[in-house]
Amino acid sequence: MIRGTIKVAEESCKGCELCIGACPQDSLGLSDKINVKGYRFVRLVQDNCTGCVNCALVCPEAAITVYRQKKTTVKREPVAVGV
Amino acid sequence: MIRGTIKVAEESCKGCELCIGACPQDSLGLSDKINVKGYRFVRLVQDNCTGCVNCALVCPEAAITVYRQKKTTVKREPVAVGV
Amino acid sequence: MKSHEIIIAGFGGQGVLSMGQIIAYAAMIEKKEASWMPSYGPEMRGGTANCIVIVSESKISSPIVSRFDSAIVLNQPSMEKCDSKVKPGGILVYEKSAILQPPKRDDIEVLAVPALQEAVRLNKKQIANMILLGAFLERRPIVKPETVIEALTSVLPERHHHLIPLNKQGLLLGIEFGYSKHTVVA
Amino acid sequence: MKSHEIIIAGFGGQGVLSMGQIIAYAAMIEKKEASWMPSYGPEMRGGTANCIVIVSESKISSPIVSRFDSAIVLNQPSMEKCDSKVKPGGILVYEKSAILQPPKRDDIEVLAVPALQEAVRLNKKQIANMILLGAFLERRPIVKPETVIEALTSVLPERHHHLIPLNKQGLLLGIEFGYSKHTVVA
Amino acid sequence: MEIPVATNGMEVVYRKPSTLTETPFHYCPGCGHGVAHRLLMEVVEEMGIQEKTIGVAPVGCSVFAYHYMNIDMQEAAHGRACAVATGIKRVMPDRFVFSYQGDGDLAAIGTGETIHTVNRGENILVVFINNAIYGMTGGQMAPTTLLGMVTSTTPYGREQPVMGFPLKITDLIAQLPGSYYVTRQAVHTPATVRKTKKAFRTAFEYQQHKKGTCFVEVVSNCPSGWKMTPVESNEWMEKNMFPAYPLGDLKVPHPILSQV
Amino acid sequence: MEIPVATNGMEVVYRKPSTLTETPFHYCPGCGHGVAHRLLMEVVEEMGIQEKTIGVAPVGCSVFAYHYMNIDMQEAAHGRACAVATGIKRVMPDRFVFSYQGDGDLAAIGTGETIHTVNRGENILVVFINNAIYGMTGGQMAPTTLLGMVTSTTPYGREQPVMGFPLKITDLIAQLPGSYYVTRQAVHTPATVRKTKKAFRTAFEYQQHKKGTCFVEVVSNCPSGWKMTPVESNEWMEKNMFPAYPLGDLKVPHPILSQV
Amino acid sequence: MSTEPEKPRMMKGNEALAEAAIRAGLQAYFGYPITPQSEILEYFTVEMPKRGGVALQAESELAAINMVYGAAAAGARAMTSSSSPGISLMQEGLSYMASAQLPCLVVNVSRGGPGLGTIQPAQSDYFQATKGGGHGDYHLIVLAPSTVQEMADFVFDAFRLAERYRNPAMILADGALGQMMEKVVLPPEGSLPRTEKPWATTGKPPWRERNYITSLYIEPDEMEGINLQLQKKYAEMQKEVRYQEVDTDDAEILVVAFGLAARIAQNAMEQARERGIKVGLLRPITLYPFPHEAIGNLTRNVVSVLVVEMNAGQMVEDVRLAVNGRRPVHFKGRMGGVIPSPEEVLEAIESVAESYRIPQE
Amino acid sequence: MSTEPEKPRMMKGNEALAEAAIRAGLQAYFGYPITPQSEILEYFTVEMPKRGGVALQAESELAAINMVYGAAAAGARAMTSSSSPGISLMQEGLSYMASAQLPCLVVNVSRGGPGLGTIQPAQSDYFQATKGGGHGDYHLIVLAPSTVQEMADFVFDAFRLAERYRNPAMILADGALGQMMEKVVLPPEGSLPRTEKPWATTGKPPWRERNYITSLYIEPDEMEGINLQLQKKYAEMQKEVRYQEVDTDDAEILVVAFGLAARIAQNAMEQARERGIKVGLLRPITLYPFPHEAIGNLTRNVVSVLVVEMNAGQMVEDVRLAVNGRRPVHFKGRMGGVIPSPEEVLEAIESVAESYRIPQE
Ligand SMILES: Cc1ncc(C[n+]2csc(CCOP(=O)(O)OP(=O)(O)O)c2C)c(N)n1
Ligand SMILES: Cc1ncc(C[n+]2csc(CCOP(=O)(O)OP(=O)(O)O)c2C)c(N)n1
Ligand code: SF4
Ligand code: SF4
Ligand code: SF4
Ligand code: SF4
Ligand code: SF4
Ligand code: SF4
Ligand SMILES: [Mg+2]
Ligand SMILES: [Mg+2]
Repeated sequence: MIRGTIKVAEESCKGCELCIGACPQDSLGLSDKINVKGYRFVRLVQDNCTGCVNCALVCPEAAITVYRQKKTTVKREPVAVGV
Repeated sequence: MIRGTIKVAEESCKGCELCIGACPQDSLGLSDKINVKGYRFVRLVQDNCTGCVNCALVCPEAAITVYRQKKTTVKREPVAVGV
Repeated sequence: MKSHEIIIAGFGGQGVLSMGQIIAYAAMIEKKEASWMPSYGPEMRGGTANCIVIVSESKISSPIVSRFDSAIVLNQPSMEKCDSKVKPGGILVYEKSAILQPPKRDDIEVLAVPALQEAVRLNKKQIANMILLGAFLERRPIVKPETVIEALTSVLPERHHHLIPLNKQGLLLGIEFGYSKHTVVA
Repeated sequence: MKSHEIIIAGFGGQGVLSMGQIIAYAAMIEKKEASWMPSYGPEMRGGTANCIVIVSESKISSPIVSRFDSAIVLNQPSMEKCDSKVKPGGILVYEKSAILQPPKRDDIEVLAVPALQEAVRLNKKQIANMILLGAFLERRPIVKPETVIEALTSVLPERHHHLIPLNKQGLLLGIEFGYSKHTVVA
Repeated sequence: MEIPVATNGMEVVYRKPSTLTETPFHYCPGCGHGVAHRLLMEVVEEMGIQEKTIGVAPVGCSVFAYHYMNIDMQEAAHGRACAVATGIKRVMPDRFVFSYQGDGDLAAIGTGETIHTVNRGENILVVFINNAIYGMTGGQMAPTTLLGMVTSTTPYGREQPVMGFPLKITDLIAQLPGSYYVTRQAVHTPATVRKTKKAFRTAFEYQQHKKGTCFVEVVSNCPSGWKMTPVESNEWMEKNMFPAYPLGDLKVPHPILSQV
Repeated sequence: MEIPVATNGMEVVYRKPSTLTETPFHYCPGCGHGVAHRLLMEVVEEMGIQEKTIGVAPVGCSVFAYHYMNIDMQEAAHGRACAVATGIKRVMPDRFVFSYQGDGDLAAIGTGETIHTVNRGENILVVFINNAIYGMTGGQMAPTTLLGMVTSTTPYGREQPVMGFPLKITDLIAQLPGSYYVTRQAVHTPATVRKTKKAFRTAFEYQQHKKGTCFVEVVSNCPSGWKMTPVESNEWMEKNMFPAYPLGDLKVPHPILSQV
Repeated sequence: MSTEPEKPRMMKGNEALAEAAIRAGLQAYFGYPITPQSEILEYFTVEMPKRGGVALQAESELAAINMVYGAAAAGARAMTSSSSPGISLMQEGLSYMASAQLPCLVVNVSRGGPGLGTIQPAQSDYFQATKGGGHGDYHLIVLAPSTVQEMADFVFDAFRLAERYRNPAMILADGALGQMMEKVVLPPEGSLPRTEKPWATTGKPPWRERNYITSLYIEPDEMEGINLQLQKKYAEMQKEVRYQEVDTDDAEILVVAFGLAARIAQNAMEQARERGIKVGLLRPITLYPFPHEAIGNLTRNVVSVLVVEMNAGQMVEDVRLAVNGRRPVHFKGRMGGVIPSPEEVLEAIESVAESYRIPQE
Repeated sequence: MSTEPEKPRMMKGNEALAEAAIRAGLQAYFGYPITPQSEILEYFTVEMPKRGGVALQAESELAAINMVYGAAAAGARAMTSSSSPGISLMQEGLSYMASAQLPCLVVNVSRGGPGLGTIQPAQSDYFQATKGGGHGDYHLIVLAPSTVQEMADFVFDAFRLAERYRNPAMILADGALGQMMEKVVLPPEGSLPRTEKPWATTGKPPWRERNYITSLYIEPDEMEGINLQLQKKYAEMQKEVRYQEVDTDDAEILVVAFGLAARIAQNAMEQARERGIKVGLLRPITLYPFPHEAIGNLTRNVVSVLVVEMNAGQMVEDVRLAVNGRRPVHFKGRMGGVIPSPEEVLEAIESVAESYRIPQE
């Protein structure tokens, strides 16, 4: 399994939960904390993210940055991946 | 041959000649006289009109009244004829 | 002449508007002030057309006036409109063949010009309006005939310049006619 | 009381607008003048909502004012906006659980109400705003609690009338809370 | 030669309908507007609905339609005839309401109103006179002007990259669920005249039965704008307009539905 | 549970594009506008055309698009984005010009401008966000509102006899000779997001090669206007919007032509 | 229709206006959403189907005003509403309706401009409303409410005047008046009788000539005739002028303000009187016809005039024309959706008072 | 571009204006046909393709003004033209452009209204042009030519002012000026330098922040800021005021008229002087900014003022505001496309003279 992770810009997240549904790994969940805008933001709830970018693709706030384990063989442009 | 005739409202006619082209009998032609609007108006030039209404149908000025020999058998509304 | 106000009226296609333009151009060439104002009424083409030309020694105020020193009339409907608008002492020049009822005013000069007939005689229908213009200018020398010829070069598009001699002929014919009739004051 | 100006602010969905309406209605029932002015700013739903309520003995001039006698605040962003707009000597009532940084002003009365906590305790989340309202009205008796209950009948659509007893309960709870804290002046 | 006209023993088989006023048309010689006016009014006369018909005139050469049609009429602002007709129909749903519009009016400035009126299925008749030019203002390009066609605003012929394609608005109209009957006709020959009249009648009958919007395009001429004689203009129209705007029905109800 | 985020040894495979500003979107939680904005700007970033792109924002929820998109932009009057884009493109034909419009903006008040811009084949990209409602003004009926759908101006559900049919404007657009590439997409799942981004890219590439108008409809949600949670709104959209507005290409150039 | 007297209700200005319109016998409403007045359209879409009238969301403001044209010309009591940018789009239509002499009601719940501006309340459409934002010499009848009660009441007045003079009428309100709730007693349904409209296009019966509605008179003489007719009508309308005076008897400073601004000014005035400054208020209720005479008369007794508006100074021109140089006319305005506070108006009053050194008792 | 001095030509006002615009470096024209100005559009469709500019017949006036918005905001010298009803349709767009501070030229070759009206010349769009027919507090720069020469010249002035102040400018002519031919010496091509437009949306290079053009400022305070900026600009613009005085030195009656009406008034004035009535003429050339001060100053020396307009009395309000009650202001107007004759203006002058018993020498 490829290893990945994500970072959520907590102050941008509006807790819409669309990323949660889009994650094939069920890695995401809402935090119990709320941000200044009053939203419960999203965070990883399992350590099984594969870096598939699905969550980031559907995020309306562009709040998610996705990281993935470097493959040593193939080189790719950071942003164009998977889209 | 059915006998018919037409009357042209000379002051309405604008000499567009469309009726002339539409007459299957070549019954129509432009007068040498001009009306007050400055147009040479149309008149019968042959006595062979059949009352087919073609000329009236295409006249943009509604300037032509068409008459036709009465048929004794069929009765019809004056205006609806042939249209 | 301080200011001379002319209306020219007839059917579209009779050259009414260009007659007016020629006078205005000629006036400009002679360093006079001139304005030309076409009617832009509701009538579609095929209806009547007219223009008002004012030639003046000084700046022209309104380009639209309602009473005229001169009228050149090319059809019956226009006659009915223009007739009464000529100032007493003014002139009304008209195309003879087009007018059924000549004006009955006795306080203006009336000149019937058989321009179309003359033009047809010469087999040059299109110069009828120049004949009218010539006759008019002979009676009211607002601009010089030479300048009119010069003006033609500006008014006519390049591709029609070969017609200038013809137009000149028409103009001269009209001048002659106007001269010969100069006693006929109605 | 000549005129009392209140701002109520929070997130949409917290019942901010209807709290204001209830006060206005109650004032009307008590034959006072009242105006209610919602904010209709650019923010989409999900953003903040607020309304200004003015209750007065005489005709109300501007329904929008920028300084308030009282503020009822239901979230942090609103706290930042409202805090400074309360007139000295005024009161600021707020939902305790929603506020991270309570106001630091010492020239106004500040009352933190754990309304949500109380409501959750009773398993009736929706009465939190009535608790706040009760607490506020206990400190500033602009309208009578009885009239508030009466007003509810007008504000709530028919199909929600069965909720009136519940709301009443919330209101009384709030009054109690307000009374018990009446010495706590920040 | 003067042919004597004797009408004794004869009956009138065609006359100007009583639903046209005595006012002579101001249209140029040979212009199709006159024929379209007459046919519409013949249908109103024949259906006996003069009392129940309200027309809307556009801004365009037919702006004075109310001087000719002997029915109650309203003159709409340029492009808004469909909106005006909607206003009328909504408050008088039992009246026969039609708008009569040129291509500039209906398909340029009025595009929005036209499309939305039809899309609502407003129960009116829209008569659309397509002469591929702005007649009234002196021959400028219309939305329906053909590619290559010279007008006073396409002096080098209409070119797509500058002035776009001819807009086949009737084709769009036929796509809309609100249109019930959409047809394209002409008025330059006895045969086309008969068909157009039939189309008007059909449209009014559908209106009576509240079927939705009926849309009758009349491909027509503009001898003045095209700078041709009337006879030439009709020939040019057949040769150039009809291939681009082929005559015929674009949308007709299923035979069962059309049992009005 | 707090999951530690360690990124050592990892590379960024998705991040907010640099062509978006730092300003957070004002959109409601879950609103598709944000995704559409991001995709458009990703394409601009990837094609390296930030310097040559000029956008036109509408009046609608996306009225503030210029606060988010880090490119030169103009805010158009309600419905006029296509006309504004035409004005820009005509004087700067080598720039990439797009308009971004909601259904009210593009298909109600702007119908005329939309149709004529496309019919001229104006060499721009039109992005059309169809959420079947007026988001910005608080949930009124849009031209694309479905029959039976409750909005604040169709409180009993949209009924055709009163408020007309849903307007499938993209279908009309595809009919026009000026449109080159017309497609209908969505932005609610990873797969649809990928396709929409592809569509934007394709459109910009066609624009580069002066192919005419490209038109990308994005069927989207409006959780607030529809009064649903974001997740519900997407479900509702799939169930109700997609049958009426099926996703897919409506017009694609012949493979040979599309060799851009 | 109950015979009980109406009970007071708390209503939004927009809704009170819409309900009043239905009670005033409105037959057709056509409109397009725009903040801050979409509630009017929304109210009608809820109520009209139940109460037998037409409520149609048009595809644009242009379509809406022209639908009103059609309906009004067919004899119906018809209206539309919008806010500033939408009203700008209606200018051609309004000019047509004024020319064709069609009665109707247009409501402008205006907001701060120019351009897309802001959605907050403003009075910067005064010129557009009163001078004629469209082309040609025409006027709308313009009423300016200042309370929710007047939002309701003026619908009746507007229709009454519109039909009496065959002229479009406008209610010029602002966003605050539209959005706020206040006590209102609604006028009873059916209390506005229908007007005979023999000119309406309802279908030509055999016994009358056809009716046609037009604004086209191609001959200038004819068109001037129409204009003379309009001007005569406008002259007659002057008798409909309405305004409210508060404490003008002994006033030394006259404040002139309309709509919401007048309420704020009145508050300021009361405060000023407490400080011994003798201030009176004149609130024009009809902005067209404008109370020129009343202001002219009043200014004979005052030292100075202060105009307060939520704009850059528009009505102040009409006040100056009324005062005609007899007294200095000062102006206090806020723009772009900012509502002046009573305090700043008070300040303006005080500075006017000071400059003329009115002794403060 | 020849270096020979231009020869005078006879040209229609509409064509002179269009040719002048090309010489003024016009980059894009968008318009829709309407009498009496379609020649402008037609001229551009002939010439622009040859001379490297854009000429597009839009689908409507609404589209046209918004195309101008787009082109102007992208930094191009852009214009549109129309006549009264078409200009009414542009009011929203003009308000937007004024708010977004976009320079452009809008030409109104106006005709008699209201409504569809007549196609004959009129001046009844004065209010619309000068007060702002659209919503919000804004002004156009308005120039009123009175000769074909000025139809050409003012295009240069209009663009110069528009770009200097980042504000839309209008040339308010009338049908007669558009249709008539007169002598004109055209200004040389290329004589109007391009203005730097760092605010234009031309594509964001890395070295500057993005440019965006908007008129939306949702916070009232911000929107008021924009308004204050606009008002400041309008105040500055006052120095651009232009007018023509004829024989005002010894005038006892001051006639004020603009455009075509001023020519007629001048003729009347000359006749009046022949009869010994001392009349002077002030012709406002900029209608906005309006020559308030000049008129104010002049009226100190005259007995009375007469305003002549081809409308029901619009500019007369501005004259009254300028005169501010110091002298009586009379009005003579014709409406609906009727052009007053010099004789009737003379009559009006005489009756004014009589009522003040100015001794006729
Ligand atoms: C708002 C507005 N714009 C433009 C015009 C000028 N105008 C009058 S008729 C017309 C177009 C006429 O063309 P069309 O609709 O095709 O009718 P046709 O004359 O060809 O029958 C135009 C542009 C106008 N009267 N009003
Ligand atoms: C001329 C004009 N009319 C109306 C409005 C009000 N208005 C603002 S946005 C909008 C519609 C928004 O709907 P849509 O275009 O579908 O965009 P969405 O908000 O759904 O993204 C309306 C009617 C306006 N600003 N200007
Ligand atoms: S990158 Fe993929 S696996 Fe990781 S959180 Fe996002 S959707 Fe889940
Ligand atoms: S999709 Fe984005 S905004 Fe929505 S919950 Fe996930 S991170 Fe937050
Ligand atoms: S009725 Fe027929 S035959 Fe007689 S003139 Fe007319 S077209 Fe010819
Ligand atoms: S068709 Fe009519 S108008 Fe034309 S020539 Fe014949 S009779 Fe005259
Ligand atoms: S201009 Fe054309 S459309 Fe108009 S009346 Fe003449 S021929 Fe007919
Ligand atoms: S109102 Fe609807 S369209 Fe607008 S931001 Fe909210 S969810 Fe999106
Ligand atoms: Mg046409
Ligand atoms: Mg939408």
